[in-house]
Amino acid sequence: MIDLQLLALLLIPLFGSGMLAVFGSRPWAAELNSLMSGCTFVASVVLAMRVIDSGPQVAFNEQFFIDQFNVFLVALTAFVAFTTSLFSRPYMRIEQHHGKLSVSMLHLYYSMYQLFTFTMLVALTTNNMGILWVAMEAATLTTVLLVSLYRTPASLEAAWKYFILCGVGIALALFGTILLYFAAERVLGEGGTALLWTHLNQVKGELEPTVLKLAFIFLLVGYGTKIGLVPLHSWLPDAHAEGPTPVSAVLSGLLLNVALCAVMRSKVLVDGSLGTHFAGNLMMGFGLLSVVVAALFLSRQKDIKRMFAYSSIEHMGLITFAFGMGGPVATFAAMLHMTVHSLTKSAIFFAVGHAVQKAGTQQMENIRGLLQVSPTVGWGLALGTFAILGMPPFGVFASEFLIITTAMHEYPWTTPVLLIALGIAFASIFGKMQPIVFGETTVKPLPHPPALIPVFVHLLLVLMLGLYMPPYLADWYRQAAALLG
Amino acid sequence: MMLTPEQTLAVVFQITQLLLVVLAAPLLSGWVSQCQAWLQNRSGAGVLQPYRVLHKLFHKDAVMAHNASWLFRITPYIVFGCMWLAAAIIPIIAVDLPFSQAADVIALVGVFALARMFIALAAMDIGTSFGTLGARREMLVSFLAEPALLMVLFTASMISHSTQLPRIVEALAHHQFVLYPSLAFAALAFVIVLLAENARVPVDNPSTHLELTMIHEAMILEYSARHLALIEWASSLKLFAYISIGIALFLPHGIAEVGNWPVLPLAIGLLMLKLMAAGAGLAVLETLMAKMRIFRAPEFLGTAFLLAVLGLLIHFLLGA
Amino acid sequence: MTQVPFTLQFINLLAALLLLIVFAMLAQRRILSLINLFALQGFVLALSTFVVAYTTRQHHLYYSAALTLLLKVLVLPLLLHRLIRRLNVRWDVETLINIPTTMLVGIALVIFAFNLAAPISQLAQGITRGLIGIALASVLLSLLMMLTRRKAISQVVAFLSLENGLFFAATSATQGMPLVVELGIALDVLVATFIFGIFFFQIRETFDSLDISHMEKLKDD
Amino acid sequence: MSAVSVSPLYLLDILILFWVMLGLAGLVLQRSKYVIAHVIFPLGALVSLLLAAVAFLSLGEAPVSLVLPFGLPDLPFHQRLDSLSSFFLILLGVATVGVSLFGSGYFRHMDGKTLGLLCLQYHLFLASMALVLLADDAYMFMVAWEAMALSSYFLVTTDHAIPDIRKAGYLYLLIAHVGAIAILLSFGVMQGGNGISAYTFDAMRGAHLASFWASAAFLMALFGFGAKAGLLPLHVWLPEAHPAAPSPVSALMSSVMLKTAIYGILRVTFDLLGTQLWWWGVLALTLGLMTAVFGVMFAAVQGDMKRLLAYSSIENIGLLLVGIGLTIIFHVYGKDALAALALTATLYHSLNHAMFKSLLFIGTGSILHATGERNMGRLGGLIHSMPWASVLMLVGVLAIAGVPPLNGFVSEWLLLQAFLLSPGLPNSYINMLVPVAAAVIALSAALAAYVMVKFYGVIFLGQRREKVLEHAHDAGRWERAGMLWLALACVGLGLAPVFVVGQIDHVTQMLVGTQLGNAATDWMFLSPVDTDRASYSPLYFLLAVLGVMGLTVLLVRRLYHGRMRRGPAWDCGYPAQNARMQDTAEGFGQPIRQIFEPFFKIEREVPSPFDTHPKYHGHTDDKLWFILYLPVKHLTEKLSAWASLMQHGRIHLYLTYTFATLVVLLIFV
Repeated sequence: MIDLQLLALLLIPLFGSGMLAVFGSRPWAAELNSLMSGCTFVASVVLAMRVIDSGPQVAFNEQFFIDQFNVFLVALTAFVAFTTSLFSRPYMRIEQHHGKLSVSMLHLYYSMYQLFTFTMLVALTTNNMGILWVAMEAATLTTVLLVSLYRTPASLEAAWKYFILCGVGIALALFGTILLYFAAERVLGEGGTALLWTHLNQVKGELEPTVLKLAFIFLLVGYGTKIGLVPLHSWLPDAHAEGPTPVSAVLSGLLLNVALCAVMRSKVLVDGSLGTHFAGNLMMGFGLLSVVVAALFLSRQKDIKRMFAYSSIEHMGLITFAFGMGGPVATFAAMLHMTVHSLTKSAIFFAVGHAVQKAGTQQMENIRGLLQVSPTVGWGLALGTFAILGMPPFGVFASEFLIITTAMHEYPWTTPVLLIALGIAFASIFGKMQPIVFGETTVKPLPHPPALIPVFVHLLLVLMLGLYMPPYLADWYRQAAALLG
Repeated sequence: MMLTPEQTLAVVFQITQLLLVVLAAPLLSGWVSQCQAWLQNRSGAGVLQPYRVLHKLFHKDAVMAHNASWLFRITPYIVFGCMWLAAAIIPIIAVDLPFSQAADVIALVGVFALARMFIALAAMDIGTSFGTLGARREMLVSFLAEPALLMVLFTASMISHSTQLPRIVEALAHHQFVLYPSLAFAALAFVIVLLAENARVPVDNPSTHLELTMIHEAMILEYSARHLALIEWASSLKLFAYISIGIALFLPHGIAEVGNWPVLPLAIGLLMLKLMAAGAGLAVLETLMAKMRIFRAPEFLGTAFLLAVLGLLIHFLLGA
Repeated sequence: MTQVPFTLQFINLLAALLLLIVFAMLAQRRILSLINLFALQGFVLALSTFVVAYTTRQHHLYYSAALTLLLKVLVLPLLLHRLIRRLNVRWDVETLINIPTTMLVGIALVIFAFNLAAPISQLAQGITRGLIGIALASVLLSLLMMLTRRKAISQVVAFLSLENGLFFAATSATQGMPLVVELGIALDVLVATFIFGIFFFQIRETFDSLDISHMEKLKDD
Repeated sequence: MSAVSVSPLYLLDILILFWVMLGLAGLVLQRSKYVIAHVIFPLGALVSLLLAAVAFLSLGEAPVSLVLPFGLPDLPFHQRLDSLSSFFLILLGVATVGVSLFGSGYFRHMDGKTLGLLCLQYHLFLASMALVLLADDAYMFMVAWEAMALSSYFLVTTDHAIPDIRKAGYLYLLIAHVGAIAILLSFGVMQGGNGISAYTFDAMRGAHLASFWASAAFLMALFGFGAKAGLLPLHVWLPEAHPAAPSPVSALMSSVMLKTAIYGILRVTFDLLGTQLWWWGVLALTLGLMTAVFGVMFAAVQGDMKRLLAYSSIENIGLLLVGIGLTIIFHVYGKDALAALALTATLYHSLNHAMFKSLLFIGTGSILHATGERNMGRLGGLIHSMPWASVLMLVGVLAIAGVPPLNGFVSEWLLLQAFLLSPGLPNSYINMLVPVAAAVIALSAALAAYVMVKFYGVIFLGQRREKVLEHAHDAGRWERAGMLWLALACVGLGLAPVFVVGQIDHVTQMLVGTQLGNAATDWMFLSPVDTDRASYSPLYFLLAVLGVMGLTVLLVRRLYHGRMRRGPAWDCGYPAQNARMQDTAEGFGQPIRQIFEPFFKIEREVPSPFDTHPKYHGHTDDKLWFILYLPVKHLTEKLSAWASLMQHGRIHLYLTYTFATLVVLLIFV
């Protein structure tokens, strides 16, 4: 039964990418894309229901494993992927209309989009650390193609850097995985089971600490590159700025989460085996560094997408920090922050996408007075910005509140650092955003009507999470937090 | 409500003082200018001159600028009323004045402020450059003089643990000649404030209309006839009030006790002497000093303010 | 028995050879011979895998040995050869920092890697003693190579040799990962190389050179 | 009490919800401006009235609390209504009645879209302020607090086409946010026990902090709330933001929003923190004094009427803080009667300030309407064309100048009484501080009178400085109603101090454990401690003044034949006098600028006597901006420039980062 549901979840996007590989250049390819993503979302919801009812389970002779933690990410991923596909329909049309994209590029885009969804879902649901690695690599490869979609020199450069840096990172992660296996096979014996997370999790007490330490360093540096932790983040702003906006949205909204999930899986093992807080401390250190440095970067940005890319680094740092702290509240907060960040950030990117299309440039000093031409885009951007800056009553504030308050209790000295960084980030982004939204305008109307339903749906969800969290959702998070400890 | 004999007596006192001050005030200013005349060996216009002036003004036709508004017209009455009230609530003959229950020293300062604001506003109402100039200078002087006065009063009320003039006077009058160093400072400050607030040399000169120097006269330039009369009268009341405050604070001795008839004539006689002495002193001061530039005035008053604060501090230090 | 079995000696020899090849690549200026060295490295890798398979009697290791032979010795080198012929970029590759320095750094890295791996090697049972260290060393060296190269292709070759190092770790150090994983890895490597190929052409036609120093436009300041 | 058997909190929440509804309705009904202006805003005023009424009824009742099913899963919204919050709710309600009434006339002329949005923001602003006062846990407080900041930010930037207004909004929200961060930190220090449920105020009340941490919490709170209140040196946003907003909004911000900050300080200091330390009081006192003098000094040199009022708000906040400081000192030294007196003065003054400041601000609003001019240098003589506005504004001016018998005087009187009664504190330094403080208070009060004479005189009196002013129309019906309401409030608060103090007693009882009561048996006499020490009866005072005036008028009527004619103003023999020759606002402020020269950053160009087209230009700036704020800005910029060297564009560099990270980590394991 669970096999079936999982199969549905995984096969729909795969099948979709196949279909789009064939029909990608048809006029209705966009609709097909959205349809497929929609089906994926439905499947993910079904799966999530199942897991919430009857707890963690394995599938396909233990190659896949679904618990509250990753099923929550699965649902989130599927949902954002769905809304993004809805957004990308008119967006890509407009790009085509502006002559930035040819039909063949669209073709590639649609099929790769589905394939990318597929790889992410695999990476989330797999139980095998090796397959996890494979899926991550595959996700990298697909997104590289998506980032270089425009074939402009800038996009090419961005894609190249992305490719090389993440390639190296991932390779290091593979070494980590190998070390993990090296440690595991001496407990679990050779063969298949030695890489299965569930088994590792059971025997984590007996695993060899020194090896696991080494393994975790490689895994952290490897997958950390994909999370975009400073100083491994260098690829991230370029890739976000130069790729098509829907890709930026899914990159910072989803891929980063997936990589973080991988790190979390390894953290659970390592700290379990060491019995110390080694992995947690490392993650906290990286998280703190990322928050501070990203905040400093923010104030000098000229390109709007680049700026929000840095803000993604900042928030990922915050989440990593929270996961590193551990404990029910912090983990809960981290997952909440994952959710609200994905929703808000993708919403922002949607709005930014249309703003950029209207203004015809990504340079912020040339985007002015959105409220005058299209109030919806303007308000979407303004509210999204305030949400991501942690202004109540939006949900981002809720999670930040939880994280900071926990930090005050656990590691008081970190809170001033965090808060100052957040303050700097606030000053920078808010200062840049105000003239973009307000004031006199330079931007022009669009050929196609923009799709802003996703923006406001996301923002409404975030708002709701800030004011009222449905009990079942809270329980879900709690269970997941309990799993991660 | 039913009044007890003491209360009726108090009310009687209150009313007598009310009438007495309003009638006697011009006399005092007349006396001051007469003394000045003598000091400058002029044969002055006589002590009753102010009454003549008032009488004259009350029989002239009023002229009012086209631009004058209702505020301009009601101001004289308000100013006069305030000053009259102020002069009436200061215990000079007898201690128990029922009304000083309602308004203590802080309120007294408030009354002066009220009058001042109205007269300054009225001065700005016509919109001549002189009016505004006068108003500005008046406020400039007062924003330093008022806190100084307040500090002086505070010193006294610190000593007497009360902000009600009768209590203060009682307290000061009954410690027989205890020397309060703090009060010495306060007295010095008070004299300066008195000079400034009553538009006297060296801050102002009531008897000239010289544009560069005038303050009070510049404000009331537009008033004529009955309004001017009221204003003049009010200013003489103000002078009277200030002097009697000085007397009440610094040499209250010999003031009549509560409901103590026999000493009353004596008290009145004493008061007369005190007032004459004070007036003469004022005249001497004015004759000795020279008018100072308008921008020296803040420094002058600043000194007063500092002296007053110093007095208060000393009281805190020595408890005396 | 104190006498070390022949196979183990052989594997150690191969490991040493691998390290040597990596050094050679690090020192190599000419791109053509760089590719050849890469092919040789692949061959050594395949051989060692085969030996391990033979000693530990794990059949799936034979598959992966064959796979390695196919992919790393035949397919990729051929691809690369065709690429450089098509892009005719057979000229020398100049390194960013001069070779002796690179070498010294490399040796330092090797020592570092061995020290790092020493505790682990104690745990390793059977044949794999000390191989982890070599694998780690070659990984770090390949990374160093990526740092020092300026041409896109040589960077990719370095990347691939890094993968080789990993593979060596996977097969020899921990007698083979599960087959699924190895297949997946192999597939990824293949796809990656293809994508690299596509990129070369695109980079070439946009920057009309494969010199990465053209791609330093995206920055903050 | 059976009348309010249902907990008043429910009623309040319903009313607040109703506000939000009204706002949304306004957003929906963008089309019909008439409805928004003449239905929604008056309804909002009605809601305010009811809110005030409910709060008034529950003043002095036992605290009631309520847990709403919203908020964080483990920390749902806690609400609590005690005397402190009811008092400030009354303040909020009474002030906003007037402002909303005024608003319904004032906003009439906007275009529908803006009006709809503004209506939403306005009512959200009101709702969030009310929620701040009701919040009983850190999360809800922060949410309401920031929502308040955000909505007011949008209100401030209503006409965002003007760059200066955007700048003002930016500065405002930024400082508000920094303040919020500080508040959050102080809550974090005060948290009771562990776990997220430690963030309810009850838990904080329970937590007994070491004096060090208590001080940390207090300092954080003082910083955070001070940033909102415009406390020196965090005041820079205030004179920018308040003028930028539409007048009713400026009124709300100045009169109510600043008071929420005062509420916060009181809440933290006396309610959440169990104990206080004497030096907190000294700190608050000194800061307050500096703020007061600074504010009134800058108010004196302003040329823009709304900026002038904004600075005067800074002054009043300073006075309030002085009161708080005194209260702390007295409370610490166990002189609770005095503490009660000082606290009463503080609360009374915040009530007064709410009334007259909003009156004055909306007054400037109707002046703006009539003339479209904010610069006082172009106004004048409005008393002729705007009779209503001029009379009502005069009330406000006299009240804020602190002359009897209006309300400003009462609180000033109480505060000074507190100073006069203070000697006998064990700490001699504080004893020295007290008289100086009293002197400074007196000084700033006198300066306030100066400022207000300038304000009223330059705007309403004299001749019209511009031709257009002849067509200035008086305030409309709704505007008049709003101003009248507030003016009446001023008079009422001035004349019935005994009653008001009686109400405030509930709050002092709650915060410092004693109440002032009224020594005088007679309800006419306010006498805080004892009738022999001090007493004040505004009613008698008023009667006396009126009586004496009436007498005078009668006498004059009797004596005088009453002939009067109009003539031209006396021109001192210089016939060519015109309206431009009156003092401008700058001219009126010039002496102050000269006296306090060192405090200002003055730049001005004075023409030489031989200029054919002489042009005078003077501009006074705030030194603190240059001393404190710019350096921080530059530091951050330097840091970020430094950081961005990291992102250098060269892939080798990036690979090196990875490599280095790896090696470093490997070494340190």
